[in-house]
Amino acid sequence: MRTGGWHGWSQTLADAIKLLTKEDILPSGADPVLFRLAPALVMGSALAMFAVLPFAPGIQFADLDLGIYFLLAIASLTTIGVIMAGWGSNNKWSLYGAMRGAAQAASYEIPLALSLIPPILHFGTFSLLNATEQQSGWGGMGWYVFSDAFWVAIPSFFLFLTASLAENRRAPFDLPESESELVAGFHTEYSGLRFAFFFLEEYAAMFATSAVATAYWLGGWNFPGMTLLAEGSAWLPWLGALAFLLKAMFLVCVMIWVRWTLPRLRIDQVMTLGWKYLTPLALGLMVAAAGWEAWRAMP
Amino acid sequence: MTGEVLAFSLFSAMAVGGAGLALFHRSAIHSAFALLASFLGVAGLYLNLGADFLAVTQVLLYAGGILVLYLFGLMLVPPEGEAPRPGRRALALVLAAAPVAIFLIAFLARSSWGDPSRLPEPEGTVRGIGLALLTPDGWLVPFEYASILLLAALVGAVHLARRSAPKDDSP
Amino acid sequence: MSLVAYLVVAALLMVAGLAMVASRRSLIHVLIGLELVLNASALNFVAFDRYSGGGQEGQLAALFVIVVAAAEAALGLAIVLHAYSSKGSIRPDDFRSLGDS
Amino acid sequence: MGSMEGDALTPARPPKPSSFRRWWVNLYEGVVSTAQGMSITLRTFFKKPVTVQYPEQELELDGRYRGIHFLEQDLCIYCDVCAKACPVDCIEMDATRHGKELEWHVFTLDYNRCMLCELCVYPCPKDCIHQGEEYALVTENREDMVLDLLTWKGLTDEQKQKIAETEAAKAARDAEKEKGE
Repeated sequence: MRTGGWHGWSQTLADAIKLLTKEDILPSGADPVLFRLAPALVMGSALAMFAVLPFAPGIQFADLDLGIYFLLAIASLTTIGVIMAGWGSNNKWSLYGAMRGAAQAASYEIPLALSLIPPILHFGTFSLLNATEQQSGWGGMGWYVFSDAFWVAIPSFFLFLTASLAENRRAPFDLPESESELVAGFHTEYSGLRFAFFFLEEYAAMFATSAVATAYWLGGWNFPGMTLLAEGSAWLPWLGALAFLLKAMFLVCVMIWVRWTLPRLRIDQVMTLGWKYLTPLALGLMVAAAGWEAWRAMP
Repeated sequence: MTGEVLAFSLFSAMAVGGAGLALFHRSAIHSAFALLASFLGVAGLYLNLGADFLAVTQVLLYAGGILVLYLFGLMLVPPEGEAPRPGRRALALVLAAAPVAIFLIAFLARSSWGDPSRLPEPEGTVRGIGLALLTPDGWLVPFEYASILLLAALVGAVHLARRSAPKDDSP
Repeated sequence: MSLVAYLVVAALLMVAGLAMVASRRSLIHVLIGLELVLNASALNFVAFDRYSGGGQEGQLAALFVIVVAAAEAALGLAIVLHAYSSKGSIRPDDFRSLGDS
Repeated sequence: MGSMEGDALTPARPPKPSSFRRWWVNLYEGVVSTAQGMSITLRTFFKKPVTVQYPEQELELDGRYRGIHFLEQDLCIYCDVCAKACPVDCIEMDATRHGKELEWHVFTLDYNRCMLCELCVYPCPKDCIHQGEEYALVTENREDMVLDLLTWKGLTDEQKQKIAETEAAKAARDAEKEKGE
């Protein structure tokens, strides 16, 4: 399995088995409770985000009124998990990583939430399902980025992607685990399955944020040619889920693509970007979106 | 035992247990993390009371915001110094907390607040809260006051933090 | 569940917060104790709101309590950090004078 | 994302614009440079990969690769020049001279120390030590890193024959000398 089969497809499987079977180490100086609790908290909150994602018509665990608000709240819990891991490891690199993670997550949560406001204003709902259903016009192409508010939608979409990169601790904002300075940051001391949990959390959170971007900006499960299907066709959930997953996975690929391209920022650059650039931009977009929606709603 | 009672017991145990752990644990960081359980328990109680928006706000602001802020603060300052003496804590409990607790619980036990025979069905509260906060005959003015309060707090916090960084003798 | 059950939980939270304010030896824990007290009061608001039937005034009040708590946290922590940088200590006992010294 | 305020890497532009204009310029440059970078990665993404699956495939080396040494022992004259030239002193050699023939005992190269600098190759008067294209030096302990460059040790039959011949010739010469006296 060294080269991992056709195009390396089995490499992930091999990695998972490897991580499952590796020794689970509890460093002698570590705090046993916090050290063990942190991966569970991080993983649990990442998985809880999936509860409100609308994958396809009829495929959603829970359609909450509060959909996206709930998701943001749950996502903010991972920050606590990161701090817990960093502190519980009793390692200075871990602690540095955790502090950076906390500062970064607290800073980027603001542009992240603010960049969600234009679509929330446009659709008038927190519910991801409702927002997706409102984008089914034009034969499945009535996405928010193609709507009459596209000039707000497109910048806010990129803003959301950038902020979610920082929120998920992905390159170029992966300072909490920057390996050239901090070994592996907050998960330096973790091994085996506990490390796998942090690893999986990162990718699960990436998928969840991509799915949110898909549901709010890229039309969710709506795809062109959808209207050709008969009303209530049994194919619709499957094709819808396929369209949703393709769009979300494309955004995940974009996040990985950013990782190939951009070098890691310094912590002061991260803070500058977050507070001086993204937050004012997000505020401006919020005002623009509110003005536009108010203009449109006028009789 | 209905689901509601079960949920109530679980969440109130989380809330009170977390608070107790935060009170008695010797390590500063541990008591801050115990507070997470307490906050989540209170969020669960809000859910139980049909206040879903409030529950999520509780998680978002307390667990994701305020607690992170406190943890950050705890990492920036040294630990409490010498371990707190158990006697001192017991004394504080007896002098400050116990009378309040006894008074409150006795008061509640003697209270005549009856429960309504039928509670209104819990429903989504986002719409109602949004309308109440943003209509002039609702809570618009307090809402704007709250934003001014937050702005003032933010400016004050930035000012304090900025002044502490360089040792600056100018008045 | 009855109203009093929620009120008892809130009372216990409040007592825990008060005891924390009185007994912990760091200003940050005093602030954390205050958060518990605020939480207890918000819980009371919501419980009364639910059991008085109809309306969301209690929830709105609780929302404002959370806002106040956020402001308190930001400002309180800034004060604590400032106090630490000027006195080198965050023990409440070390802050006895109001003067410049 | 590209150039940010206070970035040490970007040279300061001579006419310093107002901070509000700089904000927009920074924003524009950040977006544009990110887009440029992304387009470069995208183009590279669709190119054939340049990676080589090493144990199965190997790279073609050009002729000047400095790999593990090899010695043309029959040319070597035991002059010790290579060992003297070595900056890390990793060559060790020992041989006994029998007239012109050499009885080799040791010629080792310690790859724990060797940095493959090729300084031993240049001074060789007989051009008999070379660096080859072999580079995989993987062992489980340090002793195995000390490689023996000799192809044979002691004396070969050929050498013995030559020594015998020279000794016989010498003996014959001596005998003639004795006769002459």
